[in-house]
Amino acid sequence: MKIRTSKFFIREGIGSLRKNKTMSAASISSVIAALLVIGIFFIIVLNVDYAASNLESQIEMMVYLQDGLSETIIASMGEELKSVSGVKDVQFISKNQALMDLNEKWGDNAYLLEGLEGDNPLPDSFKVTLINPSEAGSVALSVSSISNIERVVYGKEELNKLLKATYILRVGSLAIIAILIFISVFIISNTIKLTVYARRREISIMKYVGATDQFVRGPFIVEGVLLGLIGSIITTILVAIAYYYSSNFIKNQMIGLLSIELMPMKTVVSSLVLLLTVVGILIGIVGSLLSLRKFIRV
Amino acid sequence: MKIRTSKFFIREGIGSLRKNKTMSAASISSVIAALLVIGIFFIIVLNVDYAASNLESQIEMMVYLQDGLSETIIASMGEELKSVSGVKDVQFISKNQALMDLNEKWGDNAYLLEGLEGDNPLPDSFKVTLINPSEAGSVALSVSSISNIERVVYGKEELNKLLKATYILRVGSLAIIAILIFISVFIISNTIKLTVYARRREISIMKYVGATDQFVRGPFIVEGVLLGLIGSIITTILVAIAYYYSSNFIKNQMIGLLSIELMPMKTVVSSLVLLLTVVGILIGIVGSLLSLRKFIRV
Amino acid sequence: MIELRNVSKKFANGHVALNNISLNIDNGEFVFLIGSSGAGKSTIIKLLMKEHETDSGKIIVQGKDITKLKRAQIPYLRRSIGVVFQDFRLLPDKTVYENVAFAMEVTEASAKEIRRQVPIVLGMVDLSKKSKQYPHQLSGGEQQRVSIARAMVNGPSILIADEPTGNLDPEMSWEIMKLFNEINLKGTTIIMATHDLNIVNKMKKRVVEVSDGVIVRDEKRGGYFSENQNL
Amino acid sequence: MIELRNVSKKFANGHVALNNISLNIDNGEFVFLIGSSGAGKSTIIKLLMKEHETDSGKIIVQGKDITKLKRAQIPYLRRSIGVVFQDFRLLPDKTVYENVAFAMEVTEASAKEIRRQVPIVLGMVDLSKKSKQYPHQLSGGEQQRVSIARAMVNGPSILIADEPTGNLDPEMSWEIMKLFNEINLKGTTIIMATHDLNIVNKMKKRVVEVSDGVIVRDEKRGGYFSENQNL
Ligand SMILES: Nc1ncnc2c1ncn2[C@@H]1O[C@H](COP(=O)(O)OP(=O)(O)OP(=O)(O)O)[C@@H](O)[C@H]1O
Ligand SMILES: Nc1ncnc2c1ncn2[C@@H]1O[C@H](COP(=O)(O)OP(=O)(O)OP(=O)(O)O)[C@@H](O)[C@H]1O
Ligand SMILES: [Mg+2]
Ligand SMILES: [Mg+2]
Repeated sequence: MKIRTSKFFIREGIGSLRKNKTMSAASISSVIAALLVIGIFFIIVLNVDYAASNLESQIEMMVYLQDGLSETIIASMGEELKSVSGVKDVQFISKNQALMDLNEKWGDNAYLLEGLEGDNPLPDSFKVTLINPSEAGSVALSVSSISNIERVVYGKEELNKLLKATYILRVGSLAIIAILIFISVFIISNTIKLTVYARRREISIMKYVGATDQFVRGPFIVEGVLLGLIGSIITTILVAIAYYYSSNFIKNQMIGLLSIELMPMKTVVSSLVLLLTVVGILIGIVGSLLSLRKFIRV
Repeated sequence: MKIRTSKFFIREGIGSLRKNKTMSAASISSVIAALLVIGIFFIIVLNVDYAASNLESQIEMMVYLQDGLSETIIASMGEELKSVSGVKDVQFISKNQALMDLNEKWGDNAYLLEGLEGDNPLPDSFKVTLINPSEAGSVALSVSSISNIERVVYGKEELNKLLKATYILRVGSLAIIAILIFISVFIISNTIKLTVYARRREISIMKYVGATDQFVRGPFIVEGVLLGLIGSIITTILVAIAYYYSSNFIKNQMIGLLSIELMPMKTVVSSLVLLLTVVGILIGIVGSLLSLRKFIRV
Repeated sequence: MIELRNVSKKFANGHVALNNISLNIDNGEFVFLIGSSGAGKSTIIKLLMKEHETDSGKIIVQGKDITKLKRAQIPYLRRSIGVVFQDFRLLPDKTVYENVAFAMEVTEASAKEIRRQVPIVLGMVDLSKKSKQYPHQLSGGEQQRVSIARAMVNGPSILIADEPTGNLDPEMSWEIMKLFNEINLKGTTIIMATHDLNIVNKMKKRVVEVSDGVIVRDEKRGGYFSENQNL
Repeated sequence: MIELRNVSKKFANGHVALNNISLNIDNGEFVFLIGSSGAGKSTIIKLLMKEHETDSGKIIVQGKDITKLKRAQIPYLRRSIGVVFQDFRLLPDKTVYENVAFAMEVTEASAKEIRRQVPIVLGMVDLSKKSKQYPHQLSGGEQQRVSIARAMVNGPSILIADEPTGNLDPEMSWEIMKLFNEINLKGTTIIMATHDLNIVNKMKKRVVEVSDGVIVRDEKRGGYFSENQNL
């Protein structure tokens, strides 16, 4: 193919977008609409996953110590704990601290603790956070082999529940985004099919005056790329704006509410640009080529 | 308009769907895809709302009684509580029961309660569930005027958090479904626009041989109705099947996990049928008419 | 009666297709519209059926100034005029029969009437055998005859034919001319744009010659060329 | 050389358009294809350019049996034949200039060549002034001439014209025929389906008459009618 021909394809592709205004507007806006659905869902999934990871990382393991250990022993135990593989962080909580925490936590029922101050029955402890909560079992096993430890407690059931819940959330949201991507791809390629259909006569004329299949396809590929590119750029901008405002709204509403954080704007937008551009352009091209097949055979 | 003409419209509308197979297939499947998005989201929103209501209804108010009241007084107090407006249900919890509950709840820390059995410091109480959790404040006020009551406790902060969380969930999911309905409507009407565009020449020919606008529109309206109808029926079936399987999956995964229930199949499907049919047919008709306007003016 | 009074038409691209033309056609007349390619014949026809707006001047059809016609009235004007289009304008998704029937359907004619009338006109243009075919399955001349059948099916009081024999062989052209002559004798006004010099010369009807958007000749019983300037 | 050997064509609807026809056309010949409407003239042309598949028989164009041509080779066959289509087949979104240029673009001709050649052929068909117009802004005859210009622009060794003067006035028709004669004298084989009896009678070229799918007459220097059977 000569350079001149590529230039012709580009000129034709752009020209066709410009000349068929009704059709271009309809198809680009359908592409935008479909990508928007992917975009919105992608953001929701990203945040759900982010929140799930956040929640999971809040799972902690309590390591209760035997009574009356010296500070040096406790310090060296802390070091030892930190070196256990799978442990992210270790924090010491003295028995006094523990009672104060309990006091605060129980609130209305705290009067039950009255009188315990003198003879605090609570043990010293380490609060251990884990790199990967699902490894809690094996970490607990390693930890309990350390000497001077009374008990290791990590809310096995609670953890399992949480892991299961985040699993359902992740699977569910991935399933939904997969369906939505499928639907969007479908809609975009259908839209392209209709625009090609509307030009079936022109395609046959081109063939009748001696154009090769490749020559007919060229401008459609260019048009597909442009369609996808324009669609994905506009969609990314729309989603970024929407995310900016809605994340602000949610943040304001949620002050001190849940320990859920939203993903930062930059991360979201940069992954979106990539996803949408690839999806948009790919469907633009593939959709054009597939739809052409039927009408190009004359 | 004569009956004969309506018959002609119906015949033409159906004929046009059948003759333009490529176009009909593309547009119906785009309608299905777009309605599918609405359908999936509608179900998610229904269930989120359902879960939120469930959670809210689990909010309860504890009414602690003074010590040493006779059973008859307690019984009459129960009656009195039930009659307070805004109260849904009242359940008596004796001080022994309360201790047992606490024992169970604290699990690992229950050894702290050892020795309390003899001199149980917990009071008798009523557990009050509310019709509308947001009325908790006023209910608490009314309740505290009843004699022999020590304290009314209802986790003001917890309640506020929950209400706020369900509010965000509801607003968020409504916003998303509104956006998705908008997007779907947009995609469907764009699809219709493209099918009308592909037939612009035919439309002008009809006008040139003396057809009134109404006469050209007739078959398109019929076609729009059919498009919407077929699309919504297929979508409803698809969504119902998907809901059946995925709700089973979620239920299995969630056994004993969360107190969230899914909405029953029947409720979901019946509201879906209505929503999708209305949306589908309406867009089918309105979309056709709007798209025609440009080409009918010859 | 059809009257064009100082009619001009300038297209959006600036081309002046008709420049201040005036023309009177009585009821029941048979008029050939001739002139070189691009002279403005089709433009006159398109103004008569309101396919284009007139820029200035008046066009009176059956007593009404159609340049002032409301949009909703246009279909009724078009029904009273049968038009054979130069580019046929058949509906691609309809069979020959349905294409002709469609012109009756728009008038809300009864099913019975349609079933009676359509086969008659299809027979007139010798297309009875092709009634179930779609336009893309027809030859050029067959498509042209469908367009002729459709123009005649409602028995319009005015028949306008734009180059109706361009794709027909001489015999078939004569058949069509006989047909036109017959309905003309029954009172239908006929305006026919044509390049067929044999037809014009033999029919000896009124000839209106358009050149570059103006009427340069109007003869009661004229030939294709004005003063015997043969090829 | 073009050779049809026992060629038949039956359409999907069962209509037999060509029934075992054979025909030899030498390089540089000028052949009129005549016959009544629906006889099968366009079908012959469409088989030559592989718009339809041949049912049986062989069609040899420039030494190759095109009935066996691979799909990928068809465009090259079509480029070697310039075709004036009965229904014009102009690209609606391209101007007159672009429509003609397109036939050169597909051959990957250089920009310079295109800029040189297109205005020349547009001049030949008297459309220089209309080069920037879109097809819908042209009269019927102007569209037809664009189709003629496009068929000639690549200087094909075979020119096939299907009713190329159906929308042209007699003078313009003669201009076109002079053009065809010129390129024929330069060696181009010309096959022209036509209904124009004046042209056929005056040109005195080879006449092949088709009737109901069979060749009923093939005269070296014939007229439109075989034995003086005038209208
Ligand atoms: N929509 C349009 N926009 C611009 N110019 C136009 C338009 N339609 C027609 N014209 C121009 O107006 C002139 C007259 O066109 P018209 O179709 O009336 O010619 P005609 O006499 O019918 O020719 P023919 O015999 O070739 O059909 C032509 O030069 C044509 O190019
Ligand atoms: N695609 C098709 N399917 C079925 N029948 C067809 C098809 N194309 C053409 N025919 C029929 O084949 C016959 C020959 O058609 P063709 O177009 O070759 O005629 P023609 O000689 O060119 O006529 P004209 O002078 O009217 O153009 C006609 O009767 C036509 O109806
Ligand atoms: Mg004209
Ligand atoms: Mg033909």
